[in-house]
Amino acid sequence: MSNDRAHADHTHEHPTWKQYKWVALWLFVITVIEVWAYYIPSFVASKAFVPALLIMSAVKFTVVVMFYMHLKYDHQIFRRLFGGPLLIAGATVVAFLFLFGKL
Amino acid sequence: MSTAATAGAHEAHEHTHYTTTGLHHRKIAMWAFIGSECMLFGSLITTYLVYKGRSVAGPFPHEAWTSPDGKAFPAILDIPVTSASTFVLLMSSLFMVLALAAVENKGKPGYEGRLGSSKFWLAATAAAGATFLGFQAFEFTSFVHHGLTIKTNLFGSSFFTLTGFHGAHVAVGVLWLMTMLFIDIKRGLGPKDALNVDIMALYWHFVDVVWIAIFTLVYLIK
Amino acid sequence: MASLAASPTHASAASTSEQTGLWSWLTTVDHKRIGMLYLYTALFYLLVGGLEALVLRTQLAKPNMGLISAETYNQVFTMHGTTMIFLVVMPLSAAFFNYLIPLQIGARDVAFPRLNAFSYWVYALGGLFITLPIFFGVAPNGGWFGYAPLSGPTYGGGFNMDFWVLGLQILGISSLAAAFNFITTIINLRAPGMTLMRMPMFTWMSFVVQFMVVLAFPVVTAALFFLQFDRFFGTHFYEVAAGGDPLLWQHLFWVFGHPEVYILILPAFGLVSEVLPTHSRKPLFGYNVMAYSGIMIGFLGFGVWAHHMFAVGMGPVADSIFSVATMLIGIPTGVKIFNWIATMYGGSLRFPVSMKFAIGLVAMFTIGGISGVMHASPPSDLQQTDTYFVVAHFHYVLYGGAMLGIFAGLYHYFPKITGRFMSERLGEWHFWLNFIGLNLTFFPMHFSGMLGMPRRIYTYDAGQGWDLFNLMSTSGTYMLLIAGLIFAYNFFTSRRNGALASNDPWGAPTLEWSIPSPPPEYNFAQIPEVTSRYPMWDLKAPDRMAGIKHTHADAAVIAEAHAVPVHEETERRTAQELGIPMPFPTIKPFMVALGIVILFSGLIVMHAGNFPLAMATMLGGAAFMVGSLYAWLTSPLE
Amino acid sequence: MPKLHLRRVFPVAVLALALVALAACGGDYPNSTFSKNTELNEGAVFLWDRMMLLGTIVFIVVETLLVYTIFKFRRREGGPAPRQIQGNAALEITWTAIPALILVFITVPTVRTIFENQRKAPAESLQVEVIGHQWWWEFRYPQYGIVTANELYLPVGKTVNFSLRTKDVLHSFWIPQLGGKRDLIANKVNHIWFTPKPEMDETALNGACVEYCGASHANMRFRTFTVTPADFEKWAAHQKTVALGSPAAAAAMAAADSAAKQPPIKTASLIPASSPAPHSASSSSPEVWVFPAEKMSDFNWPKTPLPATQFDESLLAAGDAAAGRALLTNPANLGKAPCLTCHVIKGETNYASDDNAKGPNLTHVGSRHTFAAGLYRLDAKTLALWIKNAPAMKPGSQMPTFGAGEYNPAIKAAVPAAAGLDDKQIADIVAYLRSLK
Ligand code: HEA
Ligand code: HEA
Ligand code: HEC
Ligand code: CUA
Ligand SMILES: [Cu+2]
Repeated sequence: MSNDRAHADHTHEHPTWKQYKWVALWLFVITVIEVWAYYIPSFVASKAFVPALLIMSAVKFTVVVMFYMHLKYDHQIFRRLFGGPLLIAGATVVAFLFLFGKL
Repeated sequence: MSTAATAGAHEAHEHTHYTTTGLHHRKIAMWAFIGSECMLFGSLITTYLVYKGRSVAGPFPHEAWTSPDGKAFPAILDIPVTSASTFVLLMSSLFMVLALAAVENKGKPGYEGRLGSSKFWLAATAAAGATFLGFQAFEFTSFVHHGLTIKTNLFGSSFFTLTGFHGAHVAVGVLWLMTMLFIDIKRGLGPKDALNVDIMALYWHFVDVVWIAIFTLVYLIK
Repeated sequence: MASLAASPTHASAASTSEQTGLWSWLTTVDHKRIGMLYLYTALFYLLVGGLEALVLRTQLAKPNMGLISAETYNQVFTMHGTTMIFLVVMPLSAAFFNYLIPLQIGARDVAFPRLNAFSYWVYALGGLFITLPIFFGVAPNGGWFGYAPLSGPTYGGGFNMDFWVLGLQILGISSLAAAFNFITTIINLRAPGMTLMRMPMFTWMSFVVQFMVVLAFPVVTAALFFLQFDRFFGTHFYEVAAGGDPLLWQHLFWVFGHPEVYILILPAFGLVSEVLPTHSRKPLFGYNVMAYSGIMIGFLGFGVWAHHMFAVGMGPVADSIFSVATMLIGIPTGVKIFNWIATMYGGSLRFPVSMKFAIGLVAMFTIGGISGVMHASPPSDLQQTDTYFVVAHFHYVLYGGAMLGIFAGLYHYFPKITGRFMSERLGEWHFWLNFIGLNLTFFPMHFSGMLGMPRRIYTYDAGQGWDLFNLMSTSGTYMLLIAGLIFAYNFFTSRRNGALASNDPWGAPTLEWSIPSPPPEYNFAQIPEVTSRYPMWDLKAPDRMAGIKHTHADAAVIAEAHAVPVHEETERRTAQELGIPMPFPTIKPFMVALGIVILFSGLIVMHAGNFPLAMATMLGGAAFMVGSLYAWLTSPLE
Repeated sequence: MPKLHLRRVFPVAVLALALVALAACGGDYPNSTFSKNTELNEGAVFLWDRMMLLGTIVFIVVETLLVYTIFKFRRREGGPAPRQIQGNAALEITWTAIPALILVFITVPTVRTIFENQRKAPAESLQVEVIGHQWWWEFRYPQYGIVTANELYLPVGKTVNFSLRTKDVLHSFWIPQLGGKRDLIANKVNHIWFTPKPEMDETALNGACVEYCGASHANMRFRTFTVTPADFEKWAAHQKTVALGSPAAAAAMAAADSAAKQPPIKTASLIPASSPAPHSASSSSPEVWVFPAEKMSDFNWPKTPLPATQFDESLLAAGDAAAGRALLTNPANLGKAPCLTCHVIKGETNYASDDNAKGPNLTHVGSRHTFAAGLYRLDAKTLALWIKNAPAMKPGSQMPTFGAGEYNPAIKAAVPAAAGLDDKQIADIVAYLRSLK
């Protein structure tokens, strides 16, 4: 992160209208699949249910952060300011679930 | 804590001052704030998950329950309704980016008319946020009618606290949006305001992202 | 950009900003004055916390003493811990953050000057909120980590813990607001040429600390909200009868609590890293590793919290993981210790009081660190936890570490802050009495602990083999009090009568020494251009810096600076004359802070059973806060 | 003022520390954690010794380097400027690697010991339930049907498996001489086990609560008696019967066979009493066996100062146990002496059961050496003062004030003279309680 003035934030490219709409469509479709999955008892009972849901929501999460919050296009400082805490928060949640016998 | 984030407004006219990165102070502060919020919601969600299935008495989120004195309580969570409100909140994020694009590109070709109007999209975002809050109010009251309050059991305590905190964040966001809309109506927002709208948008999307996690972890996973 | 040498210098010790009086302090947004406010307030609380310690120690001087009642003792030890951590060491660090960070990075102020004032006022008012109840006998009494369910409504009725829960929430707002501010400041207001790897080590450690605050405080905020809801709104988070799990509180608290201890120590590490090179006339040994080890300590600090809970029965797997993770922290910390020694090694050492305190930290912290590693081994810790051995450990790191480091910083920066030196002679006394006193107080606690004395007991029986050690500890405390009083005398008299100090009295390497002492309100007449980690040595001791690589651009700047003759300006110019825009003083941050505290006070009224008055207080406080905030946000900064 | 020199002060400081260390080795330390009285503590002491050794080495290395540097490189006027060294990768790697290596020597035995200590206790262990109360200890022996308080008997050479829980806030159970502590946590049952070594027979130890639990946390102590297995059986055989030896209890003794018929005390036992009690309850009164007082050391005897409460001591000698018993057991006196609403005395008509009693089980209170969680010596006068005004003797105590006209500091009110017990009545109660051997 030496002299970071070079990439000041007006130089970055923005996501476009078209991307915005595609993203919205993706979010919609994944949400529909999630809810749909909830109503398939055999799937809910299967081992794949929880990981599948977690993966789907992680994808939604990432998509919103990357495109709507334009982290993909923004200064790397922002990625660190967000990614670091997110990592620690995630690790802490997992640790708690382990400590309280939920994993 | 949102005061900390908003207090930055008008704090410095950065453009007249030297900055190391060329970035705006407030945007840096907002991302730091969002990082911090990850830990807050992480703690709230964790608490909900840790207490899941630990309530000594019903009602419960996903199973029906009959109290010792014979009263029957249905499973509390109403997935169809929440799916609808989740959808509304997701779409509000789309409106938000469109509002930001409209502000940034004010007057540029392709941004004429309603679909290029920041007022329209700001209003739409605020309305979607308000609708979400409406759903939540409906949800909360119906839970109370079904015998679940914040005092009923661990599920009630942790559920209402988690979703209530999220709702409070949405409410702050709606107020923020309405203030911005008010300014837009009064004097019109243009590219020079893009930063302010951008920061608000970051907040708004973050609140949406938190809901994505809550919806899956609290509502869908049994 | 001008070189350093051209910035106006000034020899008089007259106060920079001419405005004085209460109003100017209430409305100031100058980071230096806010730093002073933090400093004075925190020193006041140091006296309070110290007197509390004195009461504790006097009660424990002999077995079965009857100086104070059990209930009073419990309130005093809770307040001692809470005060020292939240009202003394954190704010003393904040005083340095405020005063030094902008000066060290070559900035005119912090990123958000008014937010900075807000942080201070929330701290000041929150401190009163949590401290005043002791005069009414209703001070918090649940220990500084407020374990549930003793802190909950069922077993901790009364107002005592209400003040604690709410007070910590208030103080958390202060710390968080300050952290966002300093993160932004350090990222965005570094002078040209100051890359992250050229930042002074104090700024580096502060940077790490701000991230730790940002990550740790939300967790305790959540934990405190749960407790607050239990106490005021009848939820069941920690209520045993409803199935609540007391361990949830413990885990959440320590996820905050452990990083918190590094929040307390890292600024002191930073200060020492400024003092040692200056008085050794050598650069900091292994700068990069010092920075990385700070980051490492901060990062690892988030993965070890459960070492405070080895006695709760987490199971062998969790015990092992947390044990090993904890010990790992010894490695980066050890690196720091050795690098400090290596900094001095081969140097040309001078021993003003600040240097003595800095060396004191290296020597004493090591003791506390080693006992920390002993705690980290669960089978052994089960014999230590909740005994005086722990008390010994954390006072060695807190008093022997954080406080000694802060004293080092105070002596070192006093000339910069006031334009005058503190008396070295009194300082010597302060140091030696402290050094002996702290060992006399805390070393015997290792023994009383390992010989079976539990902590948090207001009395103990005769014949348990602890009498001698307790007597030693108590007498040491009186020595510390005398040392403290000498310090206070020295501090106040030197401000007015101390020998005059030049801009750079110690021959230090960093930017803050390039400007007058005390600095003008705008700090730097011109934003300096930074040419290396040691910009001042580049100019003043070029031979010393010969072996250090400079880029061509940096070398050119230095050469240019040497070409310009250094001129001392006799007349101090005002910001206006120089055309530097300064932020307006404003009362609004104070008002917002006041609104927040009123808002929280409403809950106390609610507990008192007066619901209408409670609602009125809370709504009034909220309205006052929102109104002031709105006024703040709509008024221009400068 | 004298100029203090490091040169002069440092040796003094070292000397002082050495003196403290010496003092620690010389004295009499009844609660030392360094004993090897159980396998549990042997593990802890092994780790301690190793860490102490390595820690001392680290300490000496650091402080020696520091002191050497300070003296060697003091500034000499006109001396050469120091060499400007930015760092040294090899050195820095060394002092990263060596501590890491040292830590390996600590972590490996640590983890091994953790897993060793937390194995399941052997099935044939003696089971003891420890229940924490604000601010006293309840001990149950489910295999024997014994419920007692504040004095713990353990047979040597036999593994004891404690299961720990609490009735209210958190506490922590600790006998320093026997090993590390374990917290008592609401909504959780904790375990710890160890085996007192055979040479520990006839030893009396002090224990304490080490988790802050409110007003009288400091006063939540207890005594542990490690005795031979034979003595333990004697003690247990006696404890599980109703109290003996008192003339007043004679009536109760008559019901001794009915005691056999009586279902065993209903205790919500955590551990199924799988192995039958070694001695089944018999109506033939076993002899009274308690830990001999003369075997207790000075430090076992509480020295808590007595309160200012007045008591007419001449009444004590004349205390009438039968009258005392009547006061407690006759429902007509429930208003004045509601003792059995909070305490259980086996064999009497109790208003409380072991599971909801607020106070300690008093069945064999007369056979204890100390009471009120090890705070006082159990003698007639102290007991009388206690009944008269317990909160004055133990801050926050949940046992109310009973003495007529006495001021109860807990509720900041005096007991109305008519509603309280007078000294004579208290003396009678004391006589009865003391007869409950
Ligand atoms: C400034 C604050 C501070 C600091 C820096 C530390 C540093 C450390 N602490 Fe401490 N700690 C506290 C403040 C602090 N602590 C407080 C306040 C409590 C009690 C809270 C309460 O209960 O009220 C506590 C309690 C505490 C416990 C819980 C004890 C118990 O309650 O049972 C433990 C257990 O592992 C622990 C461990 C450590 C360790 C391993 C370090 C390490 O970071 C230390 C690392 C340093 C060194 C090791 C020395 C230098 C290194 C070398 C010279 C290299 C060579 C060394 C080796 C190879 C060993 N601490
Ligand atoms: C930074 C933190 C810090 C500091 C500096 C101290 C300092 C001291 N502490 Fe502290 N202590 C804690 C943090 C700290 N403590 C914590 C967290 C606990 C645990 C609480 C709990 O269990 O909940 C604790 C508990 C604790 C106990 C255990 C209580 C118990 O368990 O029952 C004891 C007992 O001896 C004690 C003693 C002391 C003493 C003698 C000092 C001395 O070093 C104090 C010396 C200072 C002075 C005597 C004041 C000197 C005056 C000045 C310097 C004046 C300057 C003023 C101006 C210029 C205006 N402390
Ligand atoms: C409201 C409940 C309550 C009532 C009524 C009560 N006690 Fe207690 N008693 C307690 C509690 C609780 C303790 C434990 C106090 C402590 O050690 O902190 C106790 C302790 C004792 C002890 C000490 C036991 C031991 O081994 O430590 C004796 C003896 C005693 N009570 C006798 C009496 C007598 C006699 C009466 C009736 C006059 C009585 N109690 C009525 C609650 C009660
Ligand atoms: Cu029980 Cu402390
Ligand atoms: Cu810790």
